[in-house]
Amino acid sequence: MQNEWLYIGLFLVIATLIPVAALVTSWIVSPKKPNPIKQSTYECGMETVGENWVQFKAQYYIFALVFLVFDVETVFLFPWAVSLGRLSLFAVIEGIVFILILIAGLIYTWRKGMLEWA
Amino acid sequence: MNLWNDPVNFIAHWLTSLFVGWGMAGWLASLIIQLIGVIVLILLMMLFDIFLVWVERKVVARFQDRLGPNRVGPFGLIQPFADIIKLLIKEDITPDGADKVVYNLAPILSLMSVLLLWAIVPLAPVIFGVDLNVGALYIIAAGSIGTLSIIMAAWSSNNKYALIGAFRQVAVLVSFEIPMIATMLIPTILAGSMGMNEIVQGQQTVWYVVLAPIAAIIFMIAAIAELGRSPFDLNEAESEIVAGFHIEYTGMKFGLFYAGELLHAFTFGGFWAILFLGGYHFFGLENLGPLVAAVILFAKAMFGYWVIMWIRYTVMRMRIDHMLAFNWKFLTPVAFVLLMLTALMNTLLRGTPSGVYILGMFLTNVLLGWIIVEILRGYSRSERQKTQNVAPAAATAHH
Amino acid sequence: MIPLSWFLILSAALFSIGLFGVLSRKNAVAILLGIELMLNAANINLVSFWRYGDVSQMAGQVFAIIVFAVAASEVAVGLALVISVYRRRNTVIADEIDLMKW
Amino acid sequence: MTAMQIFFLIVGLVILGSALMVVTTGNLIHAALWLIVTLFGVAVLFAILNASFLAVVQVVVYIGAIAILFIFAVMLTHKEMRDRGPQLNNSWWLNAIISLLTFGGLFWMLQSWNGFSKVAADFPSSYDAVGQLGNALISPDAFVLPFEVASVLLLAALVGAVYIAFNPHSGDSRK
Repeated sequence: MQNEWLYIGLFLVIATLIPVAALVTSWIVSPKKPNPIKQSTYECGMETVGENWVQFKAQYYIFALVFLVFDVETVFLFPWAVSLGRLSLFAVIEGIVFILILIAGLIYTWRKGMLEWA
Repeated sequence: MNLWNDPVNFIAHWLTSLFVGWGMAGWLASLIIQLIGVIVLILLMMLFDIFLVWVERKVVARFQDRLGPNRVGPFGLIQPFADIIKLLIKEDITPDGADKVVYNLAPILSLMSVLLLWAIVPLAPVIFGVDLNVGALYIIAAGSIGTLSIIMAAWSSNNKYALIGAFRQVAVLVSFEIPMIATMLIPTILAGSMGMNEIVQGQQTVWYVVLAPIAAIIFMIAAIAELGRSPFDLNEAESEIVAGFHIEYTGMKFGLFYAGELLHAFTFGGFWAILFLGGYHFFGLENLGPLVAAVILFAKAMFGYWVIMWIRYTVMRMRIDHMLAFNWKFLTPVAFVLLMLTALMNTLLRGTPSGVYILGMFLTNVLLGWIIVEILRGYSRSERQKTQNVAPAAATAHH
Repeated sequence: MIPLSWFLILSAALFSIGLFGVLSRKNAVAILLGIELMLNAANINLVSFWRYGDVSQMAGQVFAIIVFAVAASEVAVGLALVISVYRRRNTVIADEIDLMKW
Repeated sequence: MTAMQIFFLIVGLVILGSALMVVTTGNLIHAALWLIVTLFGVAVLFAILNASFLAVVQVVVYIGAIAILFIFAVMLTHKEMRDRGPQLNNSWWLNAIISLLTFGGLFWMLQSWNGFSKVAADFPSSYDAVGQLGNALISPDAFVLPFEVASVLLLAALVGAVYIAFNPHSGDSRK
């Protein structure tokens, strides 16, 4: 148990060090001649207008919101799925009720027109 | 135990006795051996990643009726190394107004999140990093770090296009994560475990693609969306927002994003093989030895990667509203209905002979597929009628 | 092995930091960030009690899972409220949202 | 002091340091990113406590969903993304004292409890915690009711949040 996470921890460290090593190598060998034009924001040659801040569509937020709820609920199904082989039919029905409640939320948002890209 | 039957443990044992022979403490020796294992695995994957650059360029060239790289080395095999040298010696430009720390952290996180996935891949019955009992969720967890790196890259580079690209990409990533998690639940149900090793071992007799073909298809679609590849490559729609979230990245930092993307595609091909195509099983051929099993898994992963490329270079880009509607109104409900059916049938058919079980699961999928096709046909018929009724009216209004 | 007290002290400290954030921040989104810290402190406690008590009693883990659900709901509704207020009053500073004060 | 304890102290320092950054930093996006560091640290703590399922769920739910939602919300409610200036209200020193008193009170209370410096028994190596959790969540004499109620709670949250934030009839003054 402990060893598994130790291994993942080692993996995390090495998987971070490899890209860092690549960046450091590049930083050592690459030329560095900064100038204002080069460092300006790249918008295909156009002059940048205004702040980089753009008011983005609230629709993106809706999808993130719906995702959050679905993500949490689907993740909760994993323990149920793991022990499903040992469970009675009653327990399986409980899980199905859980999924049906989840689908009710989807139908509500669908009916409300929140899934349209209006 | 010999080198052929169990290479990793054989070498590990040999190294342990060597290190302890030098007077090293037991726990330090095992730690160093694990570290060596990790470094070897990651370096192997990075080398393979370089090879993938060549594969991708060669295959896209063939799809587009070109030759692809063929100058540097035999069949252009040395080309990716030339690419890397080019990326290394390119000037690294950080735009004004960029948030330096976050800007530099994003490409590192991007590649790291992909490399992390290889910790749980079972290459063979005895060659695997770690048999984590929450493997399926671990894949999702690593993916969420990837999502984070995209937002970080876009926000820190202080560029409108980058931000728009990232919003699109993140909306797509999070949306398609739901059917992906739901279809990952199906092998979990069938194997009774989230661990990758047990899922592969559960496919000894029959691959899960037979028991759950629809889940395999949905997983593949969701994986392509997670990868941000065509037809779901809105994040980098060249004609609109140039390159999406990594527009400001140059040199090696861009290289890291690119390497991460390629390796990610291959890795998802690998997970497709593990979850649905039987992992290292291939009609008993894997019993010849662990190295053969690893080759089988790589071949299957390569097949998955090829399918991803095939779709990428054949299908055109979708519009974002179509894409999200496709996910929320089609893929997600289908995935959940399939999940409920699988759970129910798995319990009802428990205890029956394996032939009946396999046939029952397969027929359930066929039935569901048929119902889906009928619903889609009805929907498209009503849509067609709608447009036929509207079109003449619009035509008269023009006159 | 680590004694239970270490986990409890860490969680108490995290809870206090979260409390400070909730009380002192002006921005409503930042207040929600503080609440997340407090919920996490509670989760550390629940899981460490599970581990240091009887491992076969899953109550600690189940509680932690319910806390995840509560945190997700709280973030969803809380941020929706903040965005709703922002769209009408054009501010996210908690002190300026005072129409109900009088 | 064992290697485990040193590791715990490092993780604890990271958690508390990043939590302090969450509540004090001026840039809200940075605050959200620091929150992610804290959450990741807590996930590592869960892994130390042998709760692998919760460790992974912590990353999936908090980092993968909640933090993303926070960043989206910050971007939706900010006109300029890099605002400076005081982020704390005027009575922050009073609040700091309250927080310290809370910590002191909790510490005092815990210290007077006799199980305070308990040491855990070894984790049974073949213990299937995830399967046990599944059984506990679904068996009628354990937690099936909280499990289903959690689902209803999330449904209510979804309905409420969607209704509050984007009800077209609630008079969006800027439309």
